Amino acid sequence: MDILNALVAFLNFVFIPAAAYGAQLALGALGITLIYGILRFSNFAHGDTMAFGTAITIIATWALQSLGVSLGPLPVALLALPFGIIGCAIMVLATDRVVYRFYRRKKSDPIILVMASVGVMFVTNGLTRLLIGVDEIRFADGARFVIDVRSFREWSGLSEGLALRTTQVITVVMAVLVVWALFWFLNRTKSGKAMRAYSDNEDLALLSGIDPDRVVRLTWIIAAALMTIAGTLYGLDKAFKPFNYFQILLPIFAAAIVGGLGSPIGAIAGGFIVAFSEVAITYPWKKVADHLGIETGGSLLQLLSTEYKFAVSFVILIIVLLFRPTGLFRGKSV
Amino acid sequence: MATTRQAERSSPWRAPILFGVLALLFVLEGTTRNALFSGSWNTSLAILNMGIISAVMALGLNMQWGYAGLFNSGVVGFLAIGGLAPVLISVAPVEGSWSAGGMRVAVALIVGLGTLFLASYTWRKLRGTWRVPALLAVLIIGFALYRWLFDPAVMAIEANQAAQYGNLGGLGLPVLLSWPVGALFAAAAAWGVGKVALGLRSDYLAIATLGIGEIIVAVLKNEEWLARGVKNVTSIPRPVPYEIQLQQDPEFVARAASWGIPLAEASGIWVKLAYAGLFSVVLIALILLAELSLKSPWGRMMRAIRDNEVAADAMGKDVTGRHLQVFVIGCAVMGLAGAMMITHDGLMAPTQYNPLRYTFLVWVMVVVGGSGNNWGAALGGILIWFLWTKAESWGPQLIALLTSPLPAGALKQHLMESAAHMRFIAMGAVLLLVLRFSPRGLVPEK
Amino acid sequence: MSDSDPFSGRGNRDRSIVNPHGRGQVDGERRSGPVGPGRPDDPFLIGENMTGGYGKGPDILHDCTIAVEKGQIAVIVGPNGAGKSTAMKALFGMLELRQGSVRLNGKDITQLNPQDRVKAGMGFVPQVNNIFPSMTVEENLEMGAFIREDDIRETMAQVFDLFPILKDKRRQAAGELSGGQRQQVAVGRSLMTRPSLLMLDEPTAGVSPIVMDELFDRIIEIARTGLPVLMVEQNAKQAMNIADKAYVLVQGANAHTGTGQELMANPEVRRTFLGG
Amino acid sequence: MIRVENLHKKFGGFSAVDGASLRIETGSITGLIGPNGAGKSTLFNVIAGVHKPTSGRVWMDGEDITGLAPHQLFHKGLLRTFQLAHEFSSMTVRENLMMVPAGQTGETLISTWFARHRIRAEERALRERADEVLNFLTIGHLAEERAGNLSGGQKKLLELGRTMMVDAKIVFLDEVGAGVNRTLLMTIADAIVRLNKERGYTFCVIEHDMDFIGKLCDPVIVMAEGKVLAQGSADSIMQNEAVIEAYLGRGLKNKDMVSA
Amino acid sequence: EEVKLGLHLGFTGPLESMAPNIAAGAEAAAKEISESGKFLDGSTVVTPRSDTTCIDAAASVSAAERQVADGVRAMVGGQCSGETIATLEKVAIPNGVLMISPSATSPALSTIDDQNLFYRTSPSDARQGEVMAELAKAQGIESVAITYTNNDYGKGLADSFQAAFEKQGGTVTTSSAHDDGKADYSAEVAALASAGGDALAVVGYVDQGGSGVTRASLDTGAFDKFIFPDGMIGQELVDRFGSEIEGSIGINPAAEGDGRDRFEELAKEAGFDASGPYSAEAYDAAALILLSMQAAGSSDPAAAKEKVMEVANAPGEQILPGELAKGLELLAAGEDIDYVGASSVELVEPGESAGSYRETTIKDGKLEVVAYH
Ligand SMILES: Nc1ncnc2c1ncn2[C@@H]1O[C@H](COP(=O)(O)OP(=O)(O)OP(=O)(O)O)[C@@H](O)[C@H]1O
Ligand SMILES: Nc1ncnc2c1ncn2[C@@H]1O[C@H](COP(=O)(O)OP(=O)(O)OP(=O)(O)O)[C@@H](O)[C@H]1O
Ligand SMILES: CC(C)C[C@H](N)C(=O)O
Ligand SMILES: [Mg+2]
Ligand SMILES: [Mg+2]
Repeated sequence: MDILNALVAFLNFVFIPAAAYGAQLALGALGITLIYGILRFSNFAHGDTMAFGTAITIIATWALQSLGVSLGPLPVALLALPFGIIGCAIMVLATDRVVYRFYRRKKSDPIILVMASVGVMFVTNGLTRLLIGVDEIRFADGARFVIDVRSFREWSGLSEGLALRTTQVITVVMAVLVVWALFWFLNRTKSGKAMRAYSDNEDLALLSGIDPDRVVRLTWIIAAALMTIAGTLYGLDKAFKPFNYFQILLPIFAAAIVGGLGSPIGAIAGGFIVAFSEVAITYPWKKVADHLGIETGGSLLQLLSTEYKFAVSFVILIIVLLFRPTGLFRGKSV
Repeated sequence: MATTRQAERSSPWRAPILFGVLALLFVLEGTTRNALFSGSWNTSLAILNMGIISAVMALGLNMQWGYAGLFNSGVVGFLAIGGLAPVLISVAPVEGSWSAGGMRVAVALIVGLGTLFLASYTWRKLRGTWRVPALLAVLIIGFALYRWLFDPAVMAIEANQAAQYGNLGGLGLPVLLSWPVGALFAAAAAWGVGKVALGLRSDYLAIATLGIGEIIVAVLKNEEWLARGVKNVTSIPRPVPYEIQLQQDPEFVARAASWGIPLAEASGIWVKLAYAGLFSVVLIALILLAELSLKSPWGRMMRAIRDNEVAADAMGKDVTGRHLQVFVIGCAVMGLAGAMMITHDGLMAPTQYNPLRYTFLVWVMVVVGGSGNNWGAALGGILIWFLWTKAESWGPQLIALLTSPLPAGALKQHLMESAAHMRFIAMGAVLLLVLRFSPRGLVPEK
Repeated sequence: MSDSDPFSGRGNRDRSIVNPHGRGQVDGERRSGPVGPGRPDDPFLIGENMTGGYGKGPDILHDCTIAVEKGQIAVIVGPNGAGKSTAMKALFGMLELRQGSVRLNGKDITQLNPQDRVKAGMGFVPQVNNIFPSMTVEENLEMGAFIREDDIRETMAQVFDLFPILKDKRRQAAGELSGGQRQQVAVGRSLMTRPSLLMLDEPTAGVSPIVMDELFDRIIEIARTGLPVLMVEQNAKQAMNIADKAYVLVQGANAHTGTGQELMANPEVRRTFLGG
Repeated sequence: MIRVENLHKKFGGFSAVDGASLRIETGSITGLIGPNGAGKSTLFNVIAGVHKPTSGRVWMDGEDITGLAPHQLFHKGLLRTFQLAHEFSSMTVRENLMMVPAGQTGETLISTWFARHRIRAEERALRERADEVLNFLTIGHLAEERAGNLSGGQKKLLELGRTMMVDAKIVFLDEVGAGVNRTLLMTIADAIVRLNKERGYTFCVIEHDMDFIGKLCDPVIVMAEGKVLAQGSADSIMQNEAVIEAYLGRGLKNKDMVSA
Repeated sequence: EEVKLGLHLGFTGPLESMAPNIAAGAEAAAKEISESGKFLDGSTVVTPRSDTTCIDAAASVSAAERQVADGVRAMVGGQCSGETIATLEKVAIPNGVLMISPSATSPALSTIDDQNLFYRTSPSDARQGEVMAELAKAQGIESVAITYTNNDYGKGLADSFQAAFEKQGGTVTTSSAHDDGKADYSAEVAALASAGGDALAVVGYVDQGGSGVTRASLDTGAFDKFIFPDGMIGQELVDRFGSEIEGSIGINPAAEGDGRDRFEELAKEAGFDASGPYSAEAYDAAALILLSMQAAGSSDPAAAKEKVMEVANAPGEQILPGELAKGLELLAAGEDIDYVGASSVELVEPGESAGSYRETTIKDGKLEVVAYH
């Protein structure tokens, strides 16, 4: 019986990784949800645009690094983020200009925008690769760990180790900050309220003197910021590889829908639900059980093998939708 | 809406002309040799064959999207499950696999399905306090029983000649039989998905199919006992002769000589023509059946449902039932295409089932071709496949052309190396252009 | 949006990919043109000889003229599809006029887009979808005052005085209110702009008699403070009773014009448009 | 014909229908009125199967029809129109009618492939019937028009026409009058009376226009706050103090401010 | 004559980052031969590329069809086993085109009836598993956890390793797959950590999930000793993990001799990364094809295909990277050569690399060769 070791094993292998992953998903889902709420379509190009924004951030990071800039324990990429956001914003605004705006003016059904976003996905996909290639790129510098396994073991004398990466901390802190800022913006500022009004009723927003052009622009810029931040944090924590950003689309969508599309709180909750369930359901609890002195009889106590981990998010999704057809949080506050 | 009235008129010649252009592309590919075309009938026919299979895929998706507005984003999964059929039906049986645990697996699967049915029955029939505990009890006992039956059987099967087989093996039946079976597999999976997803109050089919597509592919990858998982099944029987056989057949050798075509090329063309014949029969039959249905009260009913579900429901049409029907049929057609594709490839490699390539590309085919129109979907299927294959060689050439004024250097080098990615850009551009200038597709619905 | 529309979605209602909620009909990204001079002795608002239709479609309005003076209530009636709502939209710049002009308070505003007309002092309450359902009553009113930079608390207090029920429900989402209450929110929202003109499209459609009376009472009060009110009504008899001026539109053209009482007295108008 | 017993319908915590009980007699034209938000449309929707009731039962001709889906009720002869017209806008007016009858041979896939002859014969008969209905409703000349292009009132006529394609027993009309020109509304009223007399349809009508209710309906049921407030002939209802208080009101207070 | 040698590799798709180095290897050989002027009486070699996508058999087949139509006589490729099999069966065999794959390692390729048209310069994974097991045991590792990339290569190698290791009395605590290019590997690492073991065998790709799993294992302290097979070995590995993986075992197909060093120099000149997986094998594949043509005295694959084994194996003078011109001369003179190349090519029946492996260990943050097996 060793509660401390069990707890540390749980924190190290389940809680910390899932929290960081959850924060990454939440940021991605937030972008999806914002575009869904205000521009009214699911943006399939989201993952690839995230990759694009991150690619620009990386290039800026390289530039900064070559100038000898350093942030001490923090990665220089944080400093490069604004460049990435600007680049990504320019890119999405240009896309809006040449692709989406046409359909918006035609008042075409949002599904056409979804189709167009598939086209944009293909193009962005190719562009990112032209820009930065297909290789995996690691651009995290600064200190790697806040707590590393070895020093934790030495310090605590426990047999289990605990690791906390700088990027994990940054991810969670950034996610909290960004989410707070977004909420503040949407609920307290005039522009934020205008965005909500536009999402609620486009024509009436117009009749209230709200400039739809501005709302759309603002939405894309915020979405670009969210996408770049999410992509960069993800890239810092794992590594940047264009192909992965297409793959991450799936859990992000699951997260956004579980939470209730259109609802920012939902997106965040959804991100964490998906991440925690993926890790917890496929985690073999044997180690924890061993520490607690529970006899496992050689079994790994794994509910589902990791090969099927993403099936978990979909099963959860279906269950949520069966009982709450609009998602956990009714999708309406954006 | 007023702006649309002009758009409604589209020339009756549009479809024939476009098909003519498409045919011309294939003829050019077969005959002329330049930067754009290879001038080989082998290439041309090879593209055509996969093109026809793509057309069948597009047809299936078109049924769901074009007729009923159902957004299926799991095309890849239904193709994959259809592709399982040739393996299970036509590959030679694996010795000892059934005695090792085949029967037990079958029983386990029946127990698994039975558990699900019993669970849904309990849920529907019971009320009050016992509902949840009873459901849980059924699920847990069923699951335990299933695992108890399933796990050892799978171990035994996978241990049986693991390097070469390790799977159940097929039945050794003619491979053509696997096509309808593939359709059935996909239909069964679709029924399950549709039952759950189409029943959700707001429609969440898109995300459910996206997930189920991934799950099906994951099952194919990981369940080795079924079709060797990622270890792939090769040498799946063909419904047409092998080139090598033809090359050794004196009669054919003589015939090739009389045509004046080199033997290897002739045999290739011959085999591909045979495939093209088989595939075309399927495609044409499907289009005919689909057209017949669409131009009758059934089609009218589907249009009414698509137009206004609530009103159609109030007018006595079982909307969910009909949605389920088209969803299942559409998936069956995709399953058929999946089986055809595996038969054509002679190889079952689950890792090839990538959503970018299968789901999204098939969507591009339908949208570009003209959703709601069977001929349009078929056209889109063949055309996009042609472009997709050709973009592979056109992309680098285009980049070479564009960069030719650039001085040799890192940038040029980099661009040249990335030329392969032009393929994605090209596909995206085609989709965006068609959406912009011919939003209802090349051959719009009437 | 009809289905043969090339930009339509094949009836797809999949909520995981599209959000049908709150979509608009009007192109909000059109830019305004220049403002011209008005004409002497114009009424406060006049849409003169308006001809136009939707998009590239046929003309809906044919040489139609609508005007309203300060402090008055003007009512538009007519059969369904006559173009009443279209005329309102034309006055508000939500569709392009092919001929004719709109002049407000001595200025020619034909080239302005809707946003700029709001800034020029026009307030409009559409026939349907006239609130922000997920925002609170208070936020709805704030949105009405979106273009204002000054302190809006006073105006809000006035609106609450006019519609006391809204004060109780200020923290509630407007979408949770009853039909009549929503109409009050809608009118209140347009008052928040402190408009110099109020336009209402069928404010009483589907509203119970008692609420209708209430709304008419409020409209009279508002008009008598000097704010001109232009409204479309199908509850024609009641509306005619309070109208200073009434227009009967048929197929996009003026068929009859006069004071409310005059038209009520006209037997042909009564029979063909007011339901006997 | 229809009996509703102690019906409750909750949305979240809010009771839209709160213990309503009422009867609709065979052959009557029953009016249903009440303040906005009284739960009239919700009651309709529960009876017509769009919503499932939280509790309570609905009976039709002695049969329990609670919770049946709309399409199932259709087959039992219960039809409804919508507060906002729900035409099939991309189809022609005639097609709108032709799609209504149930059990058409051409609606099963297999027969569309193998029973072309029978389908053709059936289609001919259907087309005749549709034209008959259109002429009855005075919109025969619009048969080939796209339903989406009809005016608001014509759409409401079309809704009514759909109920005539089959032998309905009872038809529920939700605010046919809202936003409809009064003169046209009287034409619709005539059509309703003729259907009631000539074909024996039972009607249940929601409306806020008291002229229309007064001309058409007997009895009239008044709902308020999810419950039945009063019931009786149109005249007696218009005299009922409670109804005046909750619904009808006493006319304008600011009459004096209206210019002469 | 201009001899066309197709480079049929996965330039897009999940292994897109590996392809350029492989192509560069092959191109280096082609260039060397072409520029020597001694190839088939002064013939030159061009290397048109085609994209296999690695996962899409259909796309790969049609791309190969195009290559054949363009007149390629032989191809270096395919890159991944699945797609290679499809191309072989559907294009190469029917058209009589010679194919040498640098990297397709699935055991299934050993049993295909290839009409002698298919060879590979990499060994079948069946052997690598055994070698891995032996090395692990020799290092005193008693129990391992295995994580493999979920494709035929990963699965096949993991299985053969597991079987061999258990046969030698070791325990495999778990063998589970990871998918390449996934968003997150914490679930996988958590599972591996819970199962435990003296070491973790990472049967994956160094610029794919393999690194992801390794990284996460190190970070969480789940494992600190690893066994890396061919897909993981490369400069990338040490660049990434350096001293963190001190003492881990690496193993990849390679043989003693200075062929590899020569190749690395050559690569440095040409400006590509020689330590990338299968880059050396690609050099050898291209060289073998062209040398066989030289030996056959014609670019006709039907003739060349019979010469591959002869050229690749002893007897004869050994040919290293950079010495291709010498090889050409010798062959032209009718002498026999034994091509060694960058990966110590030694082909065994049915036409694949014999499987000599190099054992490395990570010491002071560098790959250090321990022995050859
Ligand atoms: N967005 C639109 N696009 C094209 N045509 C339209 C549009 N809106 C209305 N119409 C057409 O314009 C004509 C006039 O419509 P309008 O809405 O102005 O009528 P109305 O007089 O307000 O009728 P109602 O009393 O039913 O509200 C009708 O024929 C209608 O079909
Ligand atoms: N889907 C829903 N979700 C939540 N509340 C609802 C829903 N539908 C109706 N309500 C609420 O139920 C109450 C009754 O609505 P209902 O539509 O039945 O009123 P009604 O009597 O038809 O009114 P009206 O005369 O204005 O049409 C209203 O307060 C309404 O806000
Ligand atoms: C490129 C490779 C690492 C391919 C792998 N050896 C395979 O056979 O699929
Ligand atoms: Mg109107
Ligand atoms: Mg109602």
